Amino acid sequence: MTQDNHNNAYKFGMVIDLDKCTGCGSCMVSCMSENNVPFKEDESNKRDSITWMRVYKLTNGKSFPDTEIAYLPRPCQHCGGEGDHGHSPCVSVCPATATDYGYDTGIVSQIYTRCFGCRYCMGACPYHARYFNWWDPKWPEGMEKYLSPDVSPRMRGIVEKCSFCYHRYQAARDKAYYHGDKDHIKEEDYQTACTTACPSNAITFGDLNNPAHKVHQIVKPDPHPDPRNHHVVGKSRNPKVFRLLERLGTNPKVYYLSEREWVRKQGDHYLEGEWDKIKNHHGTTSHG
Amino acid sequence: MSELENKAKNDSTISAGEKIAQKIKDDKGLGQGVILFIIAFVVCFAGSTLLFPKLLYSKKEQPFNFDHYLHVYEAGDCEACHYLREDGSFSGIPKLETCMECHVEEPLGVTDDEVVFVKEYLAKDKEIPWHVYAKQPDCVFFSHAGHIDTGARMDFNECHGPIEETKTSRTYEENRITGYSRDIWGKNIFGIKKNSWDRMKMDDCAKCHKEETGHQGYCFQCHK
Amino acid sequence: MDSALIPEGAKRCSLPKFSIGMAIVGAVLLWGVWAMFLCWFKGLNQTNMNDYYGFALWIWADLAVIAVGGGAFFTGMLRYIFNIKELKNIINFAVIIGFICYSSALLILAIDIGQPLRGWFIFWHANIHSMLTEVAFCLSCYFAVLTIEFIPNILENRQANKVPFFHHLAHNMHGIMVIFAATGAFLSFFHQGSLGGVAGVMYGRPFAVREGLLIWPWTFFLFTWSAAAYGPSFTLLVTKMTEVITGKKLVKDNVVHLLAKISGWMIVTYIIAKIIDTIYWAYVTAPSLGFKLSHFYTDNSFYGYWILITEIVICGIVPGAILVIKSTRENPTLRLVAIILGTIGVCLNRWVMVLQIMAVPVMPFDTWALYIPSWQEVATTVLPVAYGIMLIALAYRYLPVFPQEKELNSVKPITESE
Amino acid sequence: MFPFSFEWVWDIGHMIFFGGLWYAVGILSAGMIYVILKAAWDTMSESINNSGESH
Repeated sequence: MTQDNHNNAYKFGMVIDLDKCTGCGSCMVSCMSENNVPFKEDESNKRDSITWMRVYKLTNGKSFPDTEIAYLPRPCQHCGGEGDHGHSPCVSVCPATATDYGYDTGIVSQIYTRCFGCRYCMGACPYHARYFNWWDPKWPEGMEKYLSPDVSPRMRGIVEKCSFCYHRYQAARDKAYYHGDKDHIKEEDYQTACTTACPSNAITFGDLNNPAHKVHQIVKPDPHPDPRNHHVVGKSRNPKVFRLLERLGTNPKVYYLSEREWVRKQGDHYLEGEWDKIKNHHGTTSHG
Repeated sequence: MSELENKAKNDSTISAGEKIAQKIKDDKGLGQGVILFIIAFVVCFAGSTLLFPKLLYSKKEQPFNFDHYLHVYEAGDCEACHYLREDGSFSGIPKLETCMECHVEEPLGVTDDEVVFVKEYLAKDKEIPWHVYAKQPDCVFFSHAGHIDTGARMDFNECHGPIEETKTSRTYEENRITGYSRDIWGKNIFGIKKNSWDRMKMDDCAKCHKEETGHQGYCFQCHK
Repeated sequence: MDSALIPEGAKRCSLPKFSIGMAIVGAVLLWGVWAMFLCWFKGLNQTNMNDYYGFALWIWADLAVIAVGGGAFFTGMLRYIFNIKELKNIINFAVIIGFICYSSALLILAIDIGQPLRGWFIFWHANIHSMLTEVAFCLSCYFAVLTIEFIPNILENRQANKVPFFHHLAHNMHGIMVIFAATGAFLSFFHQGSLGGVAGVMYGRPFAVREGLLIWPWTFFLFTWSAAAYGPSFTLLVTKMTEVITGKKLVKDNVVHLLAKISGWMIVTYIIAKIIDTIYWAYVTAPSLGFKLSHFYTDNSFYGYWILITEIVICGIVPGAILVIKSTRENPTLRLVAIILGTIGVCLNRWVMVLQIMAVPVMPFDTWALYIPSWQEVATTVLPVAYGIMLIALAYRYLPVFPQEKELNSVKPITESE
Repeated sequence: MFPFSFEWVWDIGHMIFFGGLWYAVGILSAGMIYVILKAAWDTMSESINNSGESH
């Protein structure tokens, strides 16, 4: 990767349409099988089982007949950190450099052979996107043969998380090299497992920096810092699009889309009366 | 009363420092001590440089000998067997199918190795379990497409050495603790490198990346 | 039987009695060691930690022992750098307590990590931007300082001191102790602070995050300050406990009063800073992220406002006031109450800054996370306590820890002691 | 940790952090070496003096 590549780097991101999501869990299953996620003998305790992609259930809190439900799939948010400089909450705290921010892709890595399991990154991540291997990885007999050779299985005592199916990016880059255009990975050549598995097409994945990509067209990210909070960069100019806990300044690359106001309001915390002032505020310019 | 004490008594005007120097000089045991130290040092040094690698690495022979020199001559070039597929992935070591493109059910030569090949693998339609010298640990992603003609235009000798000139397959050595090929850590126990292909650790990759691209790379560039 | 080892002129209990006491504590120690090996060989699934609650009871113990172990560096600094002569009568004991605390802390860290054999990565592959890296480096170095400070005291053992080399070594080490103490103070300042920074830099966690100065959040300074304030209180508490158990007076009142006074003023200044920090966080930092204070303290069964009040008022303002006012400070009962409250206060602060952070939900649709430690966690947390008791007992029995002991106990024979 | 390790960069952060660290380690080890050598010296000169005076 050359230095000049830094300038026209990719910034891979995702937008999930929560109005299309049915909560079927296909994204979770496809993610687990794509990324060699091991099984636990007893999966009933969800607080120590590994789910890189996890679907949360949201309700509007009203009683019947006004009850409404929404499902929110949560992969690793691949935070750009305060000011989008790459100091993600987890990357900046890792004592052994087992996780870093790829300035060429915007993807937060996790190197299993380097991690020694201090779990500081898990404490720092507000999205609970990081998972610890409490047990030795185990698969039902014979199933090891079906593991993907492109994804390294993890050992006990280390942290793992969603990588935006980075091995698929590596494969796409190889293909681009073969066809002599290494700097332009096609949108269809790099799609995550959850994106391709979603039966209702709720997930869109691509390069947020590339106006030709669908994800850019939906999100319309504002490249300038939010004038009200300089830690926030890349706010969506689409009024229906929000990010989780945007005000913390973590600058996630996973966006959510919903027509429903109560769903959008659940993306962050608001003091009394704040939501009404904030809800109509989006990126600095309306044309994008 | 010892000899030392006598000396000290007789010559009480000299300083403490001179006395100690004298004490050391007079100590006949010192010579033996030095010799013992040197012997111990040599034993430990030889043990660590000669014995330790033997203990650390297990030796494995290839299923049968493979003559790269002959095959390059017969097949024309390396790409006949090791090539990039259209999706950019690397074919690696050829499967039996590729061998059979030439070895059509009958031997082409008369060597013992070819007999093994035909009887044990070709006749039984069984893949040959080669030990891969250059195999990287499981956590490593290596892109051939990014390094050869399609990418950085490196010569494969730079990493694999002059393998096309070899007529025999050398013994494969495996690290008993990690299970990695010895080619990764390098032959020299002190890590001294004479050729670019002597060693293939992360630092070696990073050094070249730094020189060629100005950046040693983010983790995911080479890890999976 | 072992009278040749016991400091000259000191009365100690009989060896069988001592051995029985040690055996009882040793049994507890072995229980902890067993749990420790379970964690090492079977992994952290032996604990009740989970992905929501990734820090265990023992991490709180780790932070707490480091905080109360702060007495060693602060007393050392006052004794050797500011040259407060009276403190030489308690410095040995402060160093031993510090040594116990820091060796325990390192042991706990070795149990806590998921891949203990890779523990050296934190040094070798250090990410200098992580507060934890700074903690690891300074903690290890400061432990070396404490060992260096402890060695002369060991060498002053009656038999060891007969060896001329040891005698000279102890003497020479005393001679340049000011250099070691200064280095120790420097290292302590940073690692106590970095432990505070560990929480303060987690900007994804509004309960923990603090604004600050340059790269250091305010918690950095608050942790250093609180360790220096409450550490001497803990030193006094352990001294008092030792005095009760041995049935002897070991340190003169003027020394105790001096250290209590210093601790008191440090607590008062600290608690003022802590109150300002809490108010700023509650009314500026958290609301700017959309959080009300009540978000952190209601809607759960354990973490209520009581914890904030206990930490700041009952275990902060109260002990501070008692130790600052001369009449209450010199009242033994009130002083004891103050140093007990102070020790609880700093331990509670560490609990809040490491475990409550894990419990508070951040995503609006998320839930509180509470956990109950498994017996393995309890055992490994008790382990350092048992180890500490044994080491103090051994040190007290065989080393001249308290220079004033002989003088204070020469008149009348004292009751048997451990 | 060392200038030859993968993570090392010659920037101000590394220089301050490891500068402080190696400075502290240097003082501690130099202090200990000095003290041990001085104790050895004292022991030797004392034993020589004592043996001289004992007769």
